[in-house]
Formats: sequence, C-alpha cells, structure tokens
Amino acid sequence: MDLTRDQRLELYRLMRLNRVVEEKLVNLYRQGKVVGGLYRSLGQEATSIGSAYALSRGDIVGPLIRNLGVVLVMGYSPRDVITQYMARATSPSGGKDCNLHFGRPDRGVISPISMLGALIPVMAGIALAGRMQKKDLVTMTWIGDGGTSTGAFHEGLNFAAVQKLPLVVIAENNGWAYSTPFHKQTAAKCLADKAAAYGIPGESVDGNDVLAMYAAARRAVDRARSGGGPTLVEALTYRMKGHAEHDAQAYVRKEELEAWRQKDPLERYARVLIESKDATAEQLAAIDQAIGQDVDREVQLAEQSPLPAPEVALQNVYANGIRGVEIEPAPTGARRPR
Amino acid sequence: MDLTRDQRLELYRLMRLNRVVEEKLVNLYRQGKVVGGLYRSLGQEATSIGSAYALSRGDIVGPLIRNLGVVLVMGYSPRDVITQYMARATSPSGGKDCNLHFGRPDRGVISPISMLGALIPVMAGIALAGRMQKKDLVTMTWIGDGGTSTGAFHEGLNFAAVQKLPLVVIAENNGWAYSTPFHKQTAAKCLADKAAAYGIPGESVDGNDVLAMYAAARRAVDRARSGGGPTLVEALTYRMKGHAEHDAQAYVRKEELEAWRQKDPLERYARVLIESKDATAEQLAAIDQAIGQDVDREVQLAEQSPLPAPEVALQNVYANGIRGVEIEPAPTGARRPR
Amino acid sequence: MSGAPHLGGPDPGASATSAKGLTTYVDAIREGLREEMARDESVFLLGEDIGVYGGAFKVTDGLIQEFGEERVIDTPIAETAIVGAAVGAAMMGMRPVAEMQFIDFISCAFDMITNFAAKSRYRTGVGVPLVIRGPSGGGVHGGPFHSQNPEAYFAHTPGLKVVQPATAYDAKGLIKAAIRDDDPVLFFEHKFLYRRIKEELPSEDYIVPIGKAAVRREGRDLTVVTYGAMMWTALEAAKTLEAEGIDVEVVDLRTLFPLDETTVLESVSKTNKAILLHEATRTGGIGAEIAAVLSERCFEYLDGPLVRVTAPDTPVPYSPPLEEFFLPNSEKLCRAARALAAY
Amino acid sequence: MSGAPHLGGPDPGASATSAKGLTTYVDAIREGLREEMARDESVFLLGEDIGVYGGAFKVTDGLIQEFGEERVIDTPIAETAIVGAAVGAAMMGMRPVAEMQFIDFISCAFDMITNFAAKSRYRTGVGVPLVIRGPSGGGVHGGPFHSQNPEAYFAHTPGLKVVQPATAYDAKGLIKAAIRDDDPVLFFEHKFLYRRIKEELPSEDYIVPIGKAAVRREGRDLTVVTYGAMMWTALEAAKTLEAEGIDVEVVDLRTLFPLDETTVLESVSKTNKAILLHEATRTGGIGAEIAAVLSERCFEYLDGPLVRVTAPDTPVPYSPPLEEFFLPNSEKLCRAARALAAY
Ligand SMILES: Cc1ncc(C[n+]2csc(CCOP(=O)(O)OP(=O)(O)O)c2C)c(N)n1
Ligand SMILES: Cc1ncc(C[n+]2csc(CCOP(=O)(O)OP(=O)(O)O)c2C)c(N)n1
Ligand SMILES: [Mg+2]
Ligand SMILES: [Mg+2]
Repeated sequence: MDLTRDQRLELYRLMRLNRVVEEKLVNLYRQGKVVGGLYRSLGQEATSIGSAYALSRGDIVGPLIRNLGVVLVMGYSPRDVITQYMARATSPSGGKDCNLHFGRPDRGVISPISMLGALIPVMAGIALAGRMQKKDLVTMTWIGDGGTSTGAFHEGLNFAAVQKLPLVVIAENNGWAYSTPFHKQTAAKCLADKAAAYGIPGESVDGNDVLAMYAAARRAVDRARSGGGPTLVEALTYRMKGHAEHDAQAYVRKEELEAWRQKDPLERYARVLIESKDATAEQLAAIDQAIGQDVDREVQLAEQSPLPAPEVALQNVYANGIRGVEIEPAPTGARRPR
Repeated sequence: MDLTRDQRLELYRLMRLNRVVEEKLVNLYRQGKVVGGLYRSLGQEATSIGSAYALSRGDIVGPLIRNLGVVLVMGYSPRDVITQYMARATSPSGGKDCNLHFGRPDRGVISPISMLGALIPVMAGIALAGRMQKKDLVTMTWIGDGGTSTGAFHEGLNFAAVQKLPLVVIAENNGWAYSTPFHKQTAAKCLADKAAAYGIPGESVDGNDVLAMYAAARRAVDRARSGGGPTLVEALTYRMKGHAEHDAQAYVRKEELEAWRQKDPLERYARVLIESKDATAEQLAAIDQAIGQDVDREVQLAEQSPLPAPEVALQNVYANGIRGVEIEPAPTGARRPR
Repeated sequence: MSGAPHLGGPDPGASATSAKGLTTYVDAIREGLREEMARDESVFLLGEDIGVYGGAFKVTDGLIQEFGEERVIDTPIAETAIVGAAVGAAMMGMRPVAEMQFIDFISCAFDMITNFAAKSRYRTGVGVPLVIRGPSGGGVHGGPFHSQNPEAYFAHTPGLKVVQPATAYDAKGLIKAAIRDDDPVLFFEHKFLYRRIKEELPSEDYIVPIGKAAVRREGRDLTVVTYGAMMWTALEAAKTLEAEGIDVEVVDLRTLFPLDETTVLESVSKTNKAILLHEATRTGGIGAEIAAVLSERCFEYLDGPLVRVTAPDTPVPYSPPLEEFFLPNSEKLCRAARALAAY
Repeated sequence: MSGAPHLGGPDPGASATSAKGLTTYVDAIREGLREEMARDESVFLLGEDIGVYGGAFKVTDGLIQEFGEERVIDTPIAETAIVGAAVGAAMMGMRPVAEMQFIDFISCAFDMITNFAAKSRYRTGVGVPLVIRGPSGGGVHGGPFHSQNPEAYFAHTPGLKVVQPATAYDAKGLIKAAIRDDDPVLFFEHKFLYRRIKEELPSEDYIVPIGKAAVRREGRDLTVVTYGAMMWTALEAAKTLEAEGIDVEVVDLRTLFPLDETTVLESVSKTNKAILLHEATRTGGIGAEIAAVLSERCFEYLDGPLVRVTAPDTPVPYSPPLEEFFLPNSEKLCRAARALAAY
C-alpha cells in the first residue's frame, strides 16, 4: 500500500485542483453566477482526497456536499462541478439538483440527498448488492460530526455491521455543524468512540495529513475488501470557512481559526513533498499554474453552457412518462350532451 | 441504598404479582377475552421490578409492553392492566389503545407508542421539562435489544447525553427481538457497549437477579439525580415465551430455554430470601396465596366492567371538540334557490 | 372469489388457507414473490422476521428455505436502514422487496421513501425499482399503531407508485407487476383479507398492470369508487341496495397512483353520481383526490354531490365497539347511497 | 401590506427588515415568539442553530440573548429527538416550539409527529401543546430538499393542526395562537416571504384564531382558494383579471386543518366558481380536499368545474428555468381563471 512518487504527486495535484476549483466558484458566487449556496471544503481537502484515493476502480463512493475532493478523485471534471453549481443543462444533474448532488453508480458516485445520515443505509445497500452480484466492490461514504447524530447514521451503520458489509465511513470531525460546536453535538469524546456501538473498528486520524488519511482509509478499505466488514474512521480536521459562503462564522474564535490555518493540509503537504525530495518548489508551482489554466478554461466553457429547457422540469419522474402535467385551462371536462 | 427487609419482601410480592397477573391474562386470552395480542414478561420480572424500584416518588417512567412489572411498581392495580387488555371503558386508556399503552405524567407513567425507540427522546423531553420546572425528577425507560437498532434510540440518547439529562435507560437484552437473535440485531458484543457512543456510562447486570438489578439501577438513578446525566444499564435476561402468545417460539433451542429456566428470577429470589432468613417458605406461600385471591377478585371486577360507548371513538382528538364526525348522508349541501 | 368478508366477523385463521385449489390473499402474495424470485435472480427480500419466522403474518413463509438467507434477509429493527439498503441495492440493478412488519412502521422510513427513493430518478437519472409492502388496515382490533391506512401520504409524493389489491388475483398480479416496475412501488396489503378471501388463480404467469382500475360490478344509479378491503364492503352494500332497487356500480381502483382516471370518469359519466369509499381517514384521503378529479373533469355529468364515506378524522381506536363505530361498513355506505340515489 | 412579491424576483435581503414601523414576515414571527416567551415561562424553543446563530433564516435571532440558553436550545442534528423532546416537555405542561431548519427535514421526524404527538391526547388523554415550525416553499432555487411544501401530509393526520400564514400580521398572530393552542400545531412559514413583505402591526397583543380563513379580496365572478405565498399570486392575478373585467374573490385559508369550511362555502356559494391554488404538488394536495368539500357541500351552487392550479407532480427542480416552469404563477392562474370565467 505504499504510494509511488507519481501517486504522491497526484495527491498534491488533486488537492490543489480542489482548492482552485473552489476559489473559482467563490468568484462566480460573488458575481452572482452560482445559483444557491456555496459550500466550502477549505482546509479539509486532505480528508476527502486522502480517503477516496484509497479506493480502487469499481469501488463506489457517496460523498456529501463538502467532499468536492472526492468527486475529483473519481474523475469528475471541474466543469461537472461548475456547471452543476451554475444549474446548467450540461451539468451532471441537468439542473435538477444543486451543488454536489450528482451521481451515477456507473461512474462510481452516488448522489446524496440533503438529509444527513441518509446516505449510510443507502451505501450499505450498494455494498450488499455488490456482494450479491459477486462484485469486488468496496463502498465509502462521509459524514460530518453533525451527521453522526442522525438516526439514519445509526441504523445504517448497525445494519452494515451485522451484515459485515464492505463499507468505510469517514467521519469528518471539523469541529462544527453549521454553528453548533462538537460538544453540543455529542458528549462522546470523539467520533471514533461511536464504532463500539456497532462492534466495528474505530480509529481517529489527522485529517489534515493527506498521507495519514490515505493510510488509515487504506487499512479500512483493505479490511472491507477482505470481508472484515465496516470501519469508522474519524478524520480530525477543521472547517476553515462558514457553513456556506453566506455565513461569516462569527461564532468561531479567531485564535482557533488561526491555529488551524497553521495546519493547512495543502501547504503542509507541499512542505512534505519538498522535504522528501519528491518535488521542488518550482515543480509544484508549475503544477499549480497548469491547474489554474485548466480550471480557467473549464469555467469559460461552463459559462457558455446552456440552462435547461423549462419542460425538462416535467421529465423523468417515472421511467415511462410522468403524470404531473401542467395545469390545463378550465373547463377540463367534456361537455355533457343534453 | 440498602433495602430494608420490608422492601425486600415488597420486591418479592411485586414479582409474584407480575407473574400471577400474567397467568390470569393467559387464561383470559385462552377464553378469548383478551382483545388482541398478549405479551409476556415471564422470566423478566426482576428486570422491570428491580429497576423501577430504584426510583422515588415524583420520578417518571416510560415502560414498554413487556414491562408489566414497572406499572405495578408505580402503583397501577391488576385491574388497570386487565381491563386494558380487555379493552374496557374503565381501563386507563378507556379502550382507545391496547396492552400496556397507558399512562399519565401525573401518575408517573408515560404511555409508549408501538414504534420502538420513540420513547427515548420523549423521556428525554420529560427530563428536560423537569429540570426547567426545577423538579427533582429522574426519568427511566426501557428498550429491548431489538429497539436499540432504531434511529430514535440513537437520537434520543445522544440528545439526553449532550443535555446531561436525568434519564436512565434499561436495555433489556433478552436474547430475542421477535424471532431475531441478538447477533442478527447488532454486531456489538453487548448493549452496554453502546453507551460509549454517547459518552455516558454503560454497565451490564444480571437482569434475573432482582437485587443486582436494583443496585445497578439505583447507581444510575443516583447519578442522574445528582446531575451526572444518563446511564445505559444492560439487563441480561431471557424471553421465556414467544414474542406474544400466538408465537410458539419454534426458533428457540430447547436447551437454551431450559438453561434459562434454571435461572428463573422469582424462584431464585425466593431461595435468596429463605437463605438470608428474610422469610420462610411458608411466609412466601402465604404472600402468594393472598396475591392469588386479590388478583382473582380483580379479574372478576374487570370482567364486569363495561366496554366503551361507541361514540367515544370520536372524542378527545383535540382539546376542544373534534372535527372528524361520522358521515352524513348525502346530499350534505344546501339546496340552491333557483 | 369466495364471498365478501364482513368487517368485524370472525377470522377463519390459518385453517382457511388454500383448500381445493383456492388461493388465499396471503398465499397469493407469497406465490407472487416466489415466482418473481425464481424468475429473476435480482429479486430479494428484506425485513424484520421475514426469514426464519416467515414474517409476522407468514407472508414470506418458506421462502428462506427455498431461496436462502442471502435473498431473504432478516434485518435489525430499523425501517430506515431497511428501505435505505433497498434503495442502494436498487440503484445497483437489484429488485429488493422490503417488508414493513406492520405498515404503520412505514412512518419510521418516511424520509428514506419520500426523499431518497421517490426523487432519485428525477434528480440523478437513477431509478430505484424497489417494492415496499406490508399489512395495513383495521378490523382486527390492532389499535392506533397496527391498523393504519397511510396510502394517501405516498400518493401525494411524486416519484412513487401506490397500489392496494382487494382480491387474491390482484394481490398476486400486482405484487408481480410491482416487482417488475422500474420505479418504487408501495404495495399496501390489507391484513383483514389475508385469510378471509380465496379464489382460484390461473396457473400461468400473469400480472395486473399498475394504473388500471377494475369495474367489479356494473350498475346504473351511482358509482362507488373504492379499493382494498372496502371493495368487499361496497359489493355487500350493492347487494342490499339492489333489493331496494338501487343499482350500484363498484370501481376498484387497485392503483392509487397513478390513478386510472379513464375508468373512473367513464363510470361516473354513466351513473352521474359517485360515492368515494375508503377505510383511511377522511380529510386529505384518496377520496378527496377522486372528488377533485371528478369535479374537474366530469363536472357536467354530475347529478348530485360527491359523497365521501370514510373513517372519521381520528386515530384508529382499539376497543371493538369503538373500532366498529370508526370503520366504514355496509350499513353506513347504504345510508349514504340511499340518500344520494334519492337526490 | 406593502405589495405582492413576485416569485422569481430579487430578494431584497436583510436590508428590507423593519423600516419605518413596518414589520417583515420574519420579524413578525420573531416578535410573536418573543412576546409569548415573555408572557409565559413555559414557552421555550429548540432546534438546530437557533440559539447562538439565531437560526438559518434568523427567525430566532437575539432570543438566546434575551431568554438564555435554557429556553433557546441548540440541539444536535436529530429531528426525531427535537420533536420527541418537545413531545415529552409538552406532556409536562411546557410549551415547546421546535424549529426544522428547513421544513423538508420534517420527514425525519415524521413518525414522532404523526404517531406520538398527533395521537397522544386521543389514546392517553394527555395533550401535547407544541409547535413545529420552519421555512417551506420554493422560489429561491433551493432544489428538491430545500423547497418542499409538505402541509398535506399533516392535514391528513388526525390530531394535528396545520397553519400557514401569508402576511406578516398573520405570521405573528398565528404563531401566538399556535403556542397558546392546547394541541400540536404545525406552522409552515414561506421562506420566500420572510423579507419580501412587510406591514404595520398593532402594538397591542393579538392573535389570529386557528381555523379562520380570510377573504383578501371580494369579487363576484369566481373564487380563488389559496394560502401562503400563493395568496400574493392570487392578488396579483386578480388585478390583471380585473382589467379584463373578471372579478375575482380571494380566500386565504390561513389554517389548513381544521378548515374554515364556512368561509369557503360562503364565498363559492356567491361566486359559483372556484379555483384551488397552491404551490404544493397537485395530487392529494390541499386543493383536493377543498374540491371534495365543495363538491360535497356546495354542489348545487357550482356553475363550473373546480379547477386546480398547482405545481405538477414532480420533485421541486433546482435550475431557475425549471423551477419557474414548475411553480404556479399569476400567468398560469390568469389562464385558468379566464377559461373558467368564460365557462
Ligand atoms: C437531517 C438533516 N437535518 C438538518 C440539515 C441541515 N443542515 C445541513 S448541513 C448542516 C450541518 C452539518 O454539519 P456536519 O454534519 O458536521 O457537516 P459539515 O457541514 O461540518 O461538513 C445542517 C444542520 C440536514 N442537511 N439534514
Ligand atoms: C419501529 C418498529 N418496528 C417494528 C416493530 C414491530 N415489533 C414489535 S416488538 C418487536 C420485537 C422487539 O424486540 P426487542 O426490542 O428486543 O424487545 P422484546 O420483545 O424482546 O422485549 C418488533 C419487531 C415495532 N414495534 N417498532
Ligand atoms: Mg462538521
Ligand atoms: Mg428482546
């Protein structure tokens, strides 16, 4: 499970890509071009990318809205993400749903619904189906510290544990659920402690250290693949921005934010790569520049892409046509012959 | 927290009462006089009674349908239980709801709904209100091994733990949830392990030893009363009958049942009382006889009590009258003057 | 069909099962499940106590022996997990059938059904061909939590289909159609019918198409639109009324969403009067939707008010006199029909 | 009232709040909460991010400062626990007001609401005076899970009361009435209205009684029965139609259960035609119930079909052109009204 230099650099590239795409989205948001809210993953890039990177082709992920890095690992293009945030016809959801709510099992990605926790039983079902279909398939999903309080989290993880399903749950402890701090969310000392309730292994890891995150996720993935059942991996990280762009996070202490800024996963990883001689600062800068150009082009293309045609609103409720047609003008009834 | 001899004998009396009431209910059931199903607590009497006995006046319980012993501790009469099972107008629910679904906060008992787990958040709310109202109030509720798998159990206990509410949860591990054995319910080693998820103390106790049960519950109640928050107490016991009277429990191994029969909580406790010289066998037999006569009389009175008047079906949906009136014959509309 | 059940009457119990080639409602569902499982490897069952025990009502009895515990899965008590796992498996091309031990417990999976299952195809293009089934309805003194009729909640949720069979033939044909359907189908069984009705079923494979109502009795004077166990109540009332010279047409909806508006409109255009009969409570029930459809699309053909005969707006009470008062029955229906006929 | 909002128009945002003695819809709710908390110690609030943050829409902004964190409780993300705790507290005589951060999440508390809260008084004699409130409705591109209108589910659940204010006056008066009510009340706010409407409110204590509709505009030719944000759509359409010589009466239901049938029947008995307008999806919506009531109780007075103008039976789509197509608006309503008037 040792990573090659190429892989280590790919991790860097993905993390940078994650950050750059989001910075572009912030610009678009400020220009009023993002439709709806914008949810940042600043400071949490290593958590998403390190964990998803532990998967193999054929595995299936269920990311939440703060897991932009995950869909990038799964091969989504920046344009997929940007068109989606801009509600375009060409976006993965065709404008039907917002932000990172997009997915297809055939692309290895399941779209969440907003209701937190709901993905856990669904991912368990994916894993169950995979086993029935004799696929070598591991599933991975993410949940926030807040999301662990939901009944769905509990029911899903318990079911997966009983069935010994190949499911890895990354619990992202970023200190906050919207404005609610960890200690108002749970009296548990840490999220890893919640594993005992299901008789599965639980582990805490530094979620801002991409290599440590990768290693922990990899252990869990390997365990899942070899029939060892689910694992709960707690990633200790921090939400560097508000819940969404509109939230100035006034409830966060400045010093705490500053302390975590020092642990920025991308800068930290750049230092690691330079120190370990995997790359020079110049090489990393070149990667950054290439990504910047790529993403600029993707933004341009996204901006040119069309909005959906209105009638699409009525399509695809059911497999064979829908019933909910637009109102007809009255009278709709036939005239009675008198 | 040491019990006096009178209290120790009261425990015996309550356990015997529990058993005798249930035996009478079985008779009534076989005669077709019980309306609906009959749920037994045979072999689990010590769990209900030992735990509820740890409470003080003013405390509030939320028993489930197998916790007949609990309502007896709270002072419900056998007739309350029997009329309830016979759907009579004079029963605590007036015939609106079945089996042990009866309660009033002013009698210290909250009625469950059938949906398992749902009582936990409600009991947390009772405890919360008690604190706001500056009442010295501890709440206790029960949940089966099966019930711990519900989302409501998780959400409620987590909320109670965060709020450090005076709530004691007795998790009755009786080996089965209907036909489902413990290992298909959860991969946890025991139910006490589920406490860690909420950062609260968890403890396992022999639920067929009424004094041990009492002592464990008492520790939890004292902790709750002194501001220490919730405790999860696992009572290890066994469901000696099927899920309900209609269930012949064909899925249970005879030897396992036999092994647990040896641990019958009532016989065991009788031996303890005799060995410790709290009572002679004759004294216990006298208690038994008195209870038998009492309950016979209660059954008679219950049988004489009336069924509810049909129109009661429409009453008490809302505080001030209901809307759901019986159908009126058509036409209901006024004639239009032409 | 071997005759209408009388709500409140005695339950013949298991002994009534499958005598001389007649199949009960419960056996019909089981046969439908079995045939689909044999036909299609992707069909599997999950729920509480459905395997070793065969289900609280024995609907799945014997299936674990036949298909193994991989395809008949006993789950923890966790309706959200049951439906959620079904959603995930369906996304992968499986055809899960999830049992709610009593349909009342569907409330515990409400989010998963209405938000994940119902909206998946629309918002992501991924359909979820799953079936959720379970015993609904009253008449057996089950009390407020073992007697509910929650179908209207789901008929109001775009993305779901909702069916409720009234006969053994339909029970088998609809469960098979539901399993083959590419969208989530809620299959409401009526527990009162499980062992009270039986009929001879075709030996060959058949389905009852989703979205098609059936005219159970033709009549000229008024139409009773109904479904589920109340279909039998309507037939019983029709007999009584026939003797009084009132000729009732009985439409059994079978599918509650999407509604077979054509059949309903044709019937009421002919009889010009309609009673909407259901066991579910009145306000916002399926009867309201039928009334809306009729008053929207059949207005000129109506010669009298649309009348609802339903349970009142209360929880389902437990004690027999209360439940009897609560449930619609032939007598109440006859009263309404007489008045409407005379209108 | 300072004019109808235009669905799809720009959100004036927080800056529009309370200028020159005018109170916005969101501020009206907050004032109602504050007054009741000051009046009655047993009133308290619980929900996600309602305390320190003041709520996702700032409905409870400042209340934790005023009343302390004992009475404004930030909870974990657990709607079942939130409502369950409210039920328990209400049984003890408290008057909890639970917020759903978006009303869509009410699905996660469905069992607790429909089975515990709704049935408690009936089956045990213990009423639960609680309020569940939250932002519903679309028009802000919130997508399938931040735009729903789930009121019909709850109007179909005996034991619950359901209200939805359309004006700032009603928002304040109804939240106060809901808190004082002895039964569980679901209070649906429309997020589109929060900062888009404002009006001068009385300085003295008042309530808007539950169960009373309001005639917002008198007219002779047809009645539009509606509620919530669509009330403004109806008024807007009424203006357009007036110019065309069609005189529309607008009935704002305000309470969806128990319905003010008297006001609806009186209006339609006068105009003889009705359109049922709501933002929620069509099948099984409140409009169906109104249609049933009218065709049952007002049959002879109807001179035309009952017409529903609603969202179609689909989830709420996110992208602006899709959502605009999905939502009812003045233009669609005018089309229906013209045809009905000409009938
Ligand atoms: C069941 C449910 N209730 C409420 C919400 C509203 N909500 C959206 S995100 C959020 C906070 C989530 O916090 P956490 O799970 O820690 O994830 P993070 O935002 O920190 O990544 C809340 C309350 C929701 N999405 N689902
Ligand atoms: C949410 C929910 N789902 C299903 C049921 C049906 N049901 C009633 S009791 C029972 C088994 C309960 O087992 P357990 O919790 O272990 O309690 P025990 O019967 O052993 O006392 C089931 C599945 C229910 N009551 N609630
Ligand atoms: Mg978080
Ligand atoms: Mg058990």
